[in-house]
Amino acid sequence: MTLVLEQLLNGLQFGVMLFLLAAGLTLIFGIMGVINLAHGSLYMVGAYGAAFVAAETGSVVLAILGGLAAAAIAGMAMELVVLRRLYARDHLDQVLATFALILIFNQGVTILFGRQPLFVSVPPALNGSVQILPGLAYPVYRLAIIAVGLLVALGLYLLINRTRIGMLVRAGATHREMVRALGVDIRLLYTAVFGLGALLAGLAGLMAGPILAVQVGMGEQILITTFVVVVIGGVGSIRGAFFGALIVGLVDTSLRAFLPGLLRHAMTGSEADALAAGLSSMGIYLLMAVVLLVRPKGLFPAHV
Amino acid sequence: MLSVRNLQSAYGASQVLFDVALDIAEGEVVTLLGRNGMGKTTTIRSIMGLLGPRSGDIRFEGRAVAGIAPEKIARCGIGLVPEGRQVFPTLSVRENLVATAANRLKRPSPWTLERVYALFPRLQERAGQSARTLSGGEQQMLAVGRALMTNPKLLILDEATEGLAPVIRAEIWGCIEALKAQGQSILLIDKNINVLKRIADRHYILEKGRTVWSGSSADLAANAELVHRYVGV
Amino acid sequence: MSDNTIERAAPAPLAIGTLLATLLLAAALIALPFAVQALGQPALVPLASRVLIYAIAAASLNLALGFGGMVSFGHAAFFGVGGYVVGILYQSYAGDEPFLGLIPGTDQLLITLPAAILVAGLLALVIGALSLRTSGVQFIMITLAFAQMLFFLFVSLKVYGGDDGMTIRRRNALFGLNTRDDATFYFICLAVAALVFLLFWRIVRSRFGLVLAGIRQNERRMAAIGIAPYRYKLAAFVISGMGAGLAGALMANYMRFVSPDMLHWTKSGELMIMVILGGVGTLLGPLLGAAALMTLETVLTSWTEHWQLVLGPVLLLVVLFTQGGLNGLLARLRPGRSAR
Amino acid sequence: MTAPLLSVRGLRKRFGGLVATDGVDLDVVEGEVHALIGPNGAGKTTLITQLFGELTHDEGTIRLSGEEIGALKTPQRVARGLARTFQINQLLPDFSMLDNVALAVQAHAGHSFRFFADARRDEGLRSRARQHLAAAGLSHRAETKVADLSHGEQKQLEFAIALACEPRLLLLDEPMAGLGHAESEQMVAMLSALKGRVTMLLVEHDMDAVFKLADRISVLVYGRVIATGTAEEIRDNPEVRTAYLGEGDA
Repeated sequence: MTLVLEQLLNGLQFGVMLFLLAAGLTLIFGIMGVINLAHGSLYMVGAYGAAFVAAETGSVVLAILGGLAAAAIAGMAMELVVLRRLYARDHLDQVLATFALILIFNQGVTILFGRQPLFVSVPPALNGSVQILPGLAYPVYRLAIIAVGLLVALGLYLLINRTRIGMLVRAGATHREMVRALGVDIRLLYTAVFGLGALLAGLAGLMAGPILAVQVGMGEQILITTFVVVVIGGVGSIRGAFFGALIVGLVDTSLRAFLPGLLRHAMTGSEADALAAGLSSMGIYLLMAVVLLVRPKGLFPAHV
Repeated sequence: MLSVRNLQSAYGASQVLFDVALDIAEGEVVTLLGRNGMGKTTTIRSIMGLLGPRSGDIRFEGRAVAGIAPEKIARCGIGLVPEGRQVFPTLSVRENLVATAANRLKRPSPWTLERVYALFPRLQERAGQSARTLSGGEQQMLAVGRALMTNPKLLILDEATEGLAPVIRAEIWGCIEALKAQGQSILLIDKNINVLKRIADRHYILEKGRTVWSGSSADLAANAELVHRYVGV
Repeated sequence: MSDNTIERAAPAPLAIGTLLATLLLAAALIALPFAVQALGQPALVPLASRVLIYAIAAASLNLALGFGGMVSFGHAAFFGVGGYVVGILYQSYAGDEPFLGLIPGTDQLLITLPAAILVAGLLALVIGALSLRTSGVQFIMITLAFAQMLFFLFVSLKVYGGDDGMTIRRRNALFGLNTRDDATFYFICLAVAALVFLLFWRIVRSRFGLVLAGIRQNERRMAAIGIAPYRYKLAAFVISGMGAGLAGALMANYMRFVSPDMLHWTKSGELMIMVILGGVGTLLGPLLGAAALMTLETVLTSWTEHWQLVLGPVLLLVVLFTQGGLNGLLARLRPGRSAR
Repeated sequence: MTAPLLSVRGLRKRFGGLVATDGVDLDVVEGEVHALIGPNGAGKTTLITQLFGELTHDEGTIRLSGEEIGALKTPQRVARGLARTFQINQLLPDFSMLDNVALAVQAHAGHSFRFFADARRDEGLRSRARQHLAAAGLSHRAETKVADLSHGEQKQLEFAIALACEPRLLLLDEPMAGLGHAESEQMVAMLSALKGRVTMLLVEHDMDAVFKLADRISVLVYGRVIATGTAEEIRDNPEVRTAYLGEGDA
C-alpha cells in the first residue's frame, strides 16, 4: 500500500513541475496567441544558471536567484528580439522562429558547458527523507518541490483572479484593442506576462536539477509533455494547466511504476519491462487522444 | 478641446473617410449624425488611433494626436464607449469598472465605484456577476461606467442606446443629461434626433465620409428637410 | 501565404519560361552524376540522393502545409514509419520468419515502397482524422504529440532494435540493378522524385487542389459555396503522409539503417525548415529548401560541430525577414515574372 | 398563398445575458424579395447566420420548402439551395475572380475529388463561371486577383459567387454597405433583374433600395419581428416609426 502512496506523491511532484511550465506556456499563448517552442530552453537555462552559481558560490540561495535571473534575462531577450515580431505572424512562422531559438540555446549551452550533464546536489537543508507514514520515508526535497509548486499555483490563482494586473491579463485575452483604448499599454503587460512565464520555467528547471540530469536538450523532453498538459487542460486557461498537469503527472508516473509489474504476469521479465517502458511513455499521448475525442477544446476551455 | 481637420482614412483598399472636420469645446455636448455606413464609427476609430488615419490633423487640447498609439490618446483624457459595448465578458461587473480605472489627469473629484453605482444602481446589484451574463442595456451601462472610471475630459459614446428597450434608453438619456449638468464634454453618435436636439449643443452631419453640415440644435430644428435628406428614413 | 504557381492561369498551362526552366533543371539533375564523376567529387552523388529523398518528404509536407494550410509538426512519424516498413520487411526476409507470423518479408523495392506508402497513409488517416477535429495551435501540438508517441513506440520495440535502431544489410533489389552503386541508386531516387513532383503538380492544379487552396485561404467561404472542408483536409493530410512514408522508405535504403531518430520531432522541424527555406506553397520550393539545408549542413559541419548555432540565426532571418523563402527570391530575380 | 419557401418559427438565440434572437417567426414566399430592416444590433446578421447554419440556434425551427434544415451544417444547406453574401467580404484573395466563381460552380456540380485533370482547363466549369461574371458585369476583370480588386468590385464578386451556387433562396447581408452612389445604382439594377427568378431575403439599411426592391418588409427590433407587410404598410406603421426612427422618444 505504501508503494502506491509513494508513487502518487511522485506523480504529484511531476505534475507540479509540469504545472510551472504549462502555466507560463498557456498564459503566453492564451493572451498573446504566440506558440513558443523555446519555453523549454528557459527551463534548461534556469537549471544551468542555478547549477553554475551553486558550483561557483556553493550557496543555495544564490543558486536559486542565479537560476531565476538567468531564465528571466533569457526570457526578456527572447521576447524583445524575436517574439515581439511574431505577435502578428501566423503559427508557422512562430513555430519555426522559436525552433531556431531552441537550436541557438542548445548549441550555446553546449559551447559554454559542454555536452556532459552537470551534477547538482540536493541542498543540505532538504537532504534525506522524512517519515510521513509508518513504513514510508519520502524524500524531503520532493516534498519541498510539491510545496513550492502548490504555493506558486495559489499565488498565480490569486494574481489572475484578485489583482488588477490579473484583470487586465484576462481582459486583454478577449479584447486586446479595447484595453488599449482605455489607456493601458498592453505591450508592457505582455512583457510582464512573458517574464513571469520565463521565471516559472526557470524555477521548474532549477528545482529539477538535483533529481533529473542537467543536460542540453532537457527542456525539449519536458516541453512536449507540457504541450500534452496544455492541450488536455484547454489552451489559455490556468485552471486547465493546473488540473491537466496533475492528471498527466499522476498517469505518467503510475504507468511507469505499475505497468512493468502487471505485464510481468503475461510475459518474461525483460520483454515486459521493455514493452512497459514503451507503453508508459506513450500513455499520456493516448490519454490526450481520448480527451480530444470527448472534448476537442480540452477540459477547461479558456474563454467559454 | 478636440479639433479635427480634413481627416481621411480607409480599410485596406476601400477609403471610407474623405474629409471629416469637427470641433468640441470644453463642457460641450456634440453629436455626429448620419445614416449607417457613412463613416461615423470610422471617424471615432481614427480619432482613438484604433485605425491609423491616412491623412488629416487631429488635435486634443492643442496636442497633435493623429496616428499615435491608442493608449497614448486615451491617456490624454478621452474615454471611449465603443459601438457594440465590448465589455470584458470573463470579468465581473466590478472588475470591468476597476481594471482600467485611473485618474491620470488628477481630476479634483474623480469618479469612484460608488458614484458609478449611484448613476447606474443596476450595476451595483450585479457587481459580482460576470459581464457576459448582463442584458444588452446593462452591458451598455457597464461600458459607460467603465469609461467614466478613467476620468476622461471627453467622453465618446458610439451608438450608446442602439437596440435597447425604450425604458432603458430613457435611463441612459437621463444619465447623459446628468453628466452634461456636471460639465462633462461628450461626443455622441446616435439616431434619436428628438432627444439629441434637446440634449446636445451642436451637431455635425456625415454623408459618405464628409462632414456636410454643422449647426446648433435650433438650426437643426429649423431644418426638417435637412434631417430627412441626410438622416431620416 | 500566397503562392505564385497557381496565381494566374498562364495562357498555356505551362508558361514557356516555366517549361524551359523545368527542362533545364531535369537535364542538370540527369547529368549530375556524370559531371560530378568528371570533376572527381564522387561523394556528391550520395549527397544528391539524400537531397532528392528529403525533397520528396518536404514536398509531401508542403502539400498539407503550403497548399492545405495545415501546420503539421509530426510528419517525421510518417517518414520514420516508412523507413521501418523497409527495415521490418527486410528483417523478416533475412531471418525468414514472417512479420507477426503472417506477412512474408521481402527485399524487393517494388513491394517495400508501396507497402511503406500504404502503412504511412493508414497512419496519416488515423492521426489526421483525430487532429483535424481541432485547428490552430492545438493542431500543431497534437500532431507533434502523436509523432512523439510513435517515437517512443519504436524506442520500446526491442525486437526491432529499439533505441539503437536496425541495420539493413543490403539495399532493396530492383530488376536486378546493382542498387549498392551510388549512381544507380541516385537515378532510382531521381525517377521516384520526378514522379512524385509530377503527381503533386497535377494534384495542385486539379479540382481537388483548387478546393484545398480555397480552404487554406478562407474556410468560411468554402463552406458557404457547399464544400465541407474536413474531408478535403483529411485527404490532403493522407496523401502528404504517404509521400513522407515513401521518402522514409528510400532513406532507409539509402542509409541501410533505420532508427527512432527518423521519427524524432526535430526531424519534423527539419522538414518544416526545408519547406519554409524553399518557399511555402510553391512546387519547386521544397527541392530548393532540401538542397539548401543539406548543403548548409554539409558545409557547416566541416567547419564546426556546433553547426546548428549558425543554422539557428539563418533560419530566424529567413522566417522573420523574407517572404516566400528562396523560391520567392528566385522569382523576384527572374525577369518578367511578377512575384510577391 | 403558395406554401412559403422558407418558414421560421420561434427562432431563439442567446449569448449569455444578451438575447440576440427572441422568438422570430418569418416566412419567405417563392419568388419574392423579402426585406429585413431594423436598427444596428437588432440581430439581423445574427438571424441570417443562423439560417445559413454558421451559428446554431438555441430553439425554434427552420424549414426550407417543408424540410427541417435546423440540424444541417452549412455545406448541406447550400446543397439544398441556400446561398449568402457577406457584409464583410469573404473571398479567396490569392485566386482570380474567375477562379472564385469557378470554384462555386465546381462545388455546385458536386464532384471535387478529382486529382489529375487541370481544373482551370475544364471548359464546362470556366464557361459557366464566365456567364455568371458577365451577369454581374464583371467579365472584363475576370483574370484579376481578388486582392487587387476595389471594395465595390469585391462586393459584386460576392454576389456573382452566390449566384453561381444557383440558389433557390439567396440571403443578402447589406449588399449596398460601403458602395458609392453609382455602384449602388448598379447593384439595385442587378437585384431587380433577378426579381422573380431568385427568391431573396435582403438585409439592408439603404431605404431607397429597400422600397424599390422589396415585395414585403419585416422589421426586426431587439431580436423580434415587430411588423411585416408591404412597403406602404411598413412606412405608415406607428410602431415601426417609434422603434426604428426614434421619433417617439421623449
